[in-house]
Amino acid sequence: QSADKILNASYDVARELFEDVNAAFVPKYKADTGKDVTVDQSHAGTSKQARAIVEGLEADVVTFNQVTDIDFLVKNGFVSDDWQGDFASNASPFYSLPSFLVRAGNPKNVKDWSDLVRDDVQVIFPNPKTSGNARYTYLAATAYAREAFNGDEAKVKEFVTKLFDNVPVFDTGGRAATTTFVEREIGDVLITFESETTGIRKEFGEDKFETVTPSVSLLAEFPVAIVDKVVDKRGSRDLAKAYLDFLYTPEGQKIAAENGNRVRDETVAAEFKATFPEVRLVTVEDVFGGWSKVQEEHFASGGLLDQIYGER
Amino acid sequence: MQRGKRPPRVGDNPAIRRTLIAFVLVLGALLVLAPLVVIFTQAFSLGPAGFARTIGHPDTRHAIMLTVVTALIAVPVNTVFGIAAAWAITKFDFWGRRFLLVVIEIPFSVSPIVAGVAYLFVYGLQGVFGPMLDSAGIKILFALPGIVLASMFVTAPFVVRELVPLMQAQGRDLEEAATSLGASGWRTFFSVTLPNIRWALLYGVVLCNARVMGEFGAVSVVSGNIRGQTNTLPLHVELLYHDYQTVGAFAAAAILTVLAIVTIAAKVLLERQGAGRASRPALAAPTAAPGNAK
Amino acid sequence: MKIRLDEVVKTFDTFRAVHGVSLDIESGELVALLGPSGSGKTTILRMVAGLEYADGGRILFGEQDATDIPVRDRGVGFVFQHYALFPHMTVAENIGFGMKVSKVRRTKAEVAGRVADLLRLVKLEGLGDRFPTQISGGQRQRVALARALAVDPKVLLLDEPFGALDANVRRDLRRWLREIHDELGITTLFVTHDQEEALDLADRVVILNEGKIVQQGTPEEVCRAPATAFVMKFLGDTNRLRATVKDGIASLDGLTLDAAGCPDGPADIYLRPGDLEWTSEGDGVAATVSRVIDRPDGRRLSVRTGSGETAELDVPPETVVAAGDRGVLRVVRMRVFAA
Amino acid sequence: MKIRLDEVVKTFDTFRAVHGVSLDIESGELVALLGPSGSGKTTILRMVAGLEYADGGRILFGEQDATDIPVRDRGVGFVFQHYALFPHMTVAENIGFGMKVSKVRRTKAEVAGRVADLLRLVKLEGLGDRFPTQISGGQRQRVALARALAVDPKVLLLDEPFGALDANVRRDLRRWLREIHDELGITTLFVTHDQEEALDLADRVVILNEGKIVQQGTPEEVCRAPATAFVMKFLGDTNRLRATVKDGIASLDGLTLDAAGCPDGPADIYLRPGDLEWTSEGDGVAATVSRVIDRPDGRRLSVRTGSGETAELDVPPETVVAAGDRGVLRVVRMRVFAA
Amino acid sequence: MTRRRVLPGLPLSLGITLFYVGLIVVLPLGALVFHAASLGPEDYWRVVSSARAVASYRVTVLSALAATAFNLVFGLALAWVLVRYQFPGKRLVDAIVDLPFALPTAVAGIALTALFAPNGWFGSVLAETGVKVAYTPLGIMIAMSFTSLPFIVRTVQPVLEDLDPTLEEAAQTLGGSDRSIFLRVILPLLMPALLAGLSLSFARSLGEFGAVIFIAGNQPMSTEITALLTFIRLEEYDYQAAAAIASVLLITAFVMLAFTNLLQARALRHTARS
Ligand SMILES: Nc1ncnc2c1ncn2[C@@H]1O[C@H](COP(=O)(O)OP(=O)(O)OP(=O)(O)O)[C@@H](O)[C@H]1O
Ligand SMILES: Nc1ncnc2c1ncn2[C@@H]1O[C@H](COP(=O)(O)OP(=O)(O)OP(=O)(O)O)[C@@H](O)[C@H]1O
Ligand SMILES: [Mg+2]
Ligand SMILES: [Mg+2]
Ligand SMILES: O=S(=O)([O-])[O-]
Repeated sequence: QSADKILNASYDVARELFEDVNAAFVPKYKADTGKDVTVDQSHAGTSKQARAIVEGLEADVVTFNQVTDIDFLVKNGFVSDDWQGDFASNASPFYSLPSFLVRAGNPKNVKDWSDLVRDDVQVIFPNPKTSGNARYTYLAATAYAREAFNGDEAKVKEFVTKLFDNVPVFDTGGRAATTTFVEREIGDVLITFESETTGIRKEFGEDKFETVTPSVSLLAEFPVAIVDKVVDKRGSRDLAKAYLDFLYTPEGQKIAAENGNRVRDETVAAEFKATFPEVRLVTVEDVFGGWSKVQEEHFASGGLLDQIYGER
Repeated sequence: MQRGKRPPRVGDNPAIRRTLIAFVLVLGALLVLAPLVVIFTQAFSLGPAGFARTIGHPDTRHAIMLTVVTALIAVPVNTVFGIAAAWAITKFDFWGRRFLLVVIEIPFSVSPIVAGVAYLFVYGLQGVFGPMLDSAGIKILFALPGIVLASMFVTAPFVVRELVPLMQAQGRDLEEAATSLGASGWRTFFSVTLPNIRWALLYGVVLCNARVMGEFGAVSVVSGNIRGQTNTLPLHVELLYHDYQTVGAFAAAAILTVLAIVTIAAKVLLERQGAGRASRPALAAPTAAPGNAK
Repeated sequence: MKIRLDEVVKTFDTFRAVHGVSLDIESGELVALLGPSGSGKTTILRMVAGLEYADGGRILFGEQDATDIPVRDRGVGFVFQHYALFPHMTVAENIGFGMKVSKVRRTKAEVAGRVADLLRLVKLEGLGDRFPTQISGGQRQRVALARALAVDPKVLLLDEPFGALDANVRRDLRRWLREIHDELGITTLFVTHDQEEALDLADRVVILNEGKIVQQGTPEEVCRAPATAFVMKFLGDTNRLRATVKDGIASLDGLTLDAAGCPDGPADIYLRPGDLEWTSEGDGVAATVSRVIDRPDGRRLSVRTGSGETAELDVPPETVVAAGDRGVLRVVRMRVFAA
Repeated sequence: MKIRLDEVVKTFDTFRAVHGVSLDIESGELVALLGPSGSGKTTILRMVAGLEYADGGRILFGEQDATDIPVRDRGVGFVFQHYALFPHMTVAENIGFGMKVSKVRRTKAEVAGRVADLLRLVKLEGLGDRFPTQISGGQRQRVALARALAVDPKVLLLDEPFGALDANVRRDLRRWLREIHDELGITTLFVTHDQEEALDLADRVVILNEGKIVQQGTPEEVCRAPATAFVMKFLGDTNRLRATVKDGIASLDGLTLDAAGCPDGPADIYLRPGDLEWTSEGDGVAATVSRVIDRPDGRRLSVRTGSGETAELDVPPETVVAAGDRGVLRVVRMRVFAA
Repeated sequence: MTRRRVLPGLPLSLGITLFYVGLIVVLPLGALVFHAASLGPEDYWRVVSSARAVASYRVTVLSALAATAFNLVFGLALAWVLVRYQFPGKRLVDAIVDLPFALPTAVAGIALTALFAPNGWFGSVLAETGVKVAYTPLGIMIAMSFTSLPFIVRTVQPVLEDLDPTLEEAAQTLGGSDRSIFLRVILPLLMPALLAGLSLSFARSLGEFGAVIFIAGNQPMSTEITALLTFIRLEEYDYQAAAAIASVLLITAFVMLAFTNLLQARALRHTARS
């Protein structure tokens, strides 16, 4: 007998998105199969989510904003290692990129990454160690610097260190950083997913903030996967698959786009073209040679990031 | 001639007195009262309707319920434990009594995060009992039991700490008297011991309850954050806070604050009944029998 | 109920508080345990009650070894030094407690009736609804006794029952306890460090020192024939004069006194202030008055003997005497103990 | 330092604890304030010390009105009933405290020297390093006194200094306090509710009742000529027999006694147990022995007179008498007070 | 001969106690220590002595010390004022002293942040004077002071209330000034209680998380507290390191408690009423 309830473990800031998705998915599934189902949501930092799953949180599907956290599930045998083949587009139905949010009128005249290391600019983004969001920020800045300094690693490090020096508050998650920027009015630039900048403008007033899209940014794929170990135990594979598949349907894609994500479906993408400015995107594969290498070189204990912290 | 007054005691000098009172009032207002005010100001910054919207939301309501259920389990269990521990520690001499008291007090000073992590190590799938429990189909973490356990850890010392000093001061005479009059152990406890510790016990329970309802760190680690299922009220505050619902977060915080105020009011009432510090010497026997010296 | 202690020993950690005490208490007897602080009185009483276990020896209740009887079944009424009244219960509830918890079921009316009887017995009619904090020390003491009596104890044990009270109240309660005992005839053991109280109240006095019994007997026996110098001193004011005994004759400052039974050698002569008389001349020890203290019932003289020893004696209030006067101490009675 | 209390009044809330007390204490005198509990003794002492303000009247230290002198400058040494030793200081530190905090600077060595002197004075050499909890009650009392003496007080005030001690210890300390007073000659006022203590120790005894002075005088004066029945009763055991006075003659159970100065009408005859003698026949009040209590220094008889009144009297230990015996009470001395 | 006990219930009550303490307190903490120990001594040392960890200890300990020192003054003054003086609103002050106990720490954290952020009520005023509170160690200190204030007040207050007034009077008659009486008599007598309060307050501050993270700024090497570092290590899936750092907190807290228990017993040996 198959389960009529699944749990979607997702990242911190995707609550509104998946609330909308669920609202559309549940009736559709009922129409298709005649079954009443429930989709529960759990939102937290994706590392915490992955850890919780390994410790026993029975999530049927994960919708993360980080490949590394799914890799952690793979490593612990919760997700099969070819999960990126299970769904189209590297199993990431939508994506985003680190983008800038500045205060109305862009008083500090921030245009690109190079402006962020100016002495008069304060930058807000969360701690890359605890926030997937910030990892992209870190990597995007590094990618930019590598291009700008033609791969001179010393200068790259100097650039990134300077960027970190300009951060007055390190929050543990993306939303906390947003609060610091918006409510506490600290900092001149908030770096976060483009999907977030859209949401913030919507939430706090289009007249208060502006989005600035840098010249180059990093492709942030939001991967999804079925947690094999859990669905096998609970007998919920079909439902889980149907749920994730739904994200690829035009309807699902449209919801994603409405929530500020860039989508794969071309028709839908075209429809939202005005919302998403052109930007040159580089990938982790291209610049850093893959997530596992990034993890090892940058984020592991004693890695480049720690060195940057240590030098502060 | 200063008639009718008492001669000045230490610190009765008016300048010192006024300075100290002012110092305490100003700092108290700035440090303790102001946060309270800020919570309510923010909670009602969108008017009562905004407040009501948060409170009315099913997730908030579920969080309130979960918090209440947790308290309903954790507080009575802790109460029983507190009474048993206080009884053992104060009515008998045994080896390691002091050490036991120190161990019981540990949760007071252990970071709740550490507590949460420690629970992962026991009941997590990677922990000591996790796999065993999992194969038996028992869910502890990311479900009510985990939340309750973590809450119990954090509040384990509350009742004991209220009872032990009082019962120590009361000595064993009353129980010995009851026993010599033919009362059984239970009877002695319920008819003689309990009535004399009831206010302190209640005070301990009230504080324990406040803390259970307000626990954040430890519960956050073991809860799983499933909305509408394993989100307690303090976690819900954080969640709303991170959902750009500052007003909602403060509204939920306001509920917790009201609970805190109710707790304090209860405490003040209890103290007037003679609980807590107010009662200690009053109930105590003048001196303990020789056998009771520690 | 007859109680027998047979070579009872009690050690706390390494400190031996009671050294092989043997004692028989006859049924209906009122016995006082008298001794200085720390002599083990409370410990013995608590062992009889079962609130403390003996390390050695036996305690018999009638023919039965009491070790096997738990406190609650021993049928002892224990009156604690500081009363240990239940502060949250009224006087009546305190008294009724033992009946309520007893294995013998009693109706509410029975309990109430008996409580009323006991309140009458201890002369506290009308105070049943008060709480212990609302009555005086002497009244609390009586409630404690009534509470102990309510369970029809076979043995009544009282630990310094009047210790915390005013002298006047003590005297009253003492009489009254004696009357209650005479009326009910319960075997009673009570502890005190007040000699007057023990002598006034008990059929038999057991004098303890350092965990051992040093003498036991009726008040008359212990007063008239103290077994040791300790007992003599412990029972009341004494003067000690040094003497030498030879062949049953003690010689003291030229005076000779009968000391039959005392071994030869140095000895101490013990005299109470009333055992001496002050005369201007005659047979006796020459002395000089060093101080006169007026007391309501007479005058007390501090004197210094020719050999430089000091003594005190009481003279009638009319006696005309002042510091510096010389005279003679006449020995009316005395006891000799080998030094 | 001469101290004068002039119509001193003290009211707590609405309760008047001291009613216009006037009292002169000469320089170097040792005066006892004696009275039952609640008679205002402590209150008077505290007012003299400056720990309480009088509501009315004046207190003079020498010629100066004491009201203007704060406690710390009054130069009084106060010995508290429960010693009030600083528990966190050693005996030596306790004694040295006053010198350390004084406005007069002293070197460490000076302080230490004086502390050693005082320890010798109070016979506590070698105990300087103990803490108050590590010494006995009597020793604590002596430390308290040494501490008070350390500041060279002009006046020494002691509130029931021996109240909490054993009878034997009290007696010793009493002598010793007298000696210290004689040696140092400090004006001393001490409070007690123990008659024996007051009479034994003081040059002059002030008897208080309900906040008023009822009599003051030397021990001999108050003992031999108690001003009121209250004083008579308060000073020691008394028997009261009812009589009728007519023309200065009291008649009592057929016996007539001199009652000069007593107004006609019903009167009470007060007798101490030593004021009566027991004879088998002769002139006196017929009585029956109801109880014989053996005491170390004699036997006490409870008797009932023909008219049903009870009395107690002391007889020598050799007296052969038993409950039920009939005999006659001979009145040796007595006092009559109008009823 | 086994010592028998007069009052009933030792096996049951001690059984419940040991079972509960074992299950709820000792087991998880034991698992944690075990986890940390599985690192081996070298790795353990490396983890707990890394520059970042050491920096976090420094921030945590210094802030906790500062908070405790602040509470020593403020808490003592509060206790003193509440016991010794009468003034309008005293009951209210007495009541709100317990607020930090009753208020969830996360709520306290949010509220304090809202107050002290540069655009908050106090923060904006302070900003003009150039003082920054939120996102600095000062902010951490304030959050710690807030949550641990009642410990000191509530341990000192009853002792001060019960302080025998005759001791003070004795010192007055001996010529002591207010100052010397306070320093030499009253303060030493409060010491055992004060010590207990200080150690509880300090231990609590060391472990405080909920109230601190909102206001701390969480900058590695400067405003990152040890509890947060534990949390971060966990986020990095580095369980053993998390356990190791947590064990440092745990051991510190335990040693603190045991030590003050000892000190207190020592102090009480002399000051206990006989
Ligand atoms: N539980 C105990 N642990 C250790 N020593 C004890 C204990 N109970 C009593 N003692 C010691 O045993 C001795 C006898 O004590 P006990 O209480 O019987 O004396 P007591 O005669 O009743 O004295 P008091 O007149 O002071 O009440 C004392 O030295 C006392 O210190
Ligand atoms: N601070 C106070 N407030 C109210 N009443 C007081 C206070 N101090 C003393 N009294 C009352 O004043 C009266 C005299 O008290 P005081 O302490 O002087 O008596 P005392 O003669 O020393 O008695 P005791 O022998 O019991 O010590 C008592 O009735 C007492 O209740
Ligand atoms: Mg005793
Ligand atoms: Mg008094
Ligand atoms: O400090 S808490 O983690 O309990 O908020």
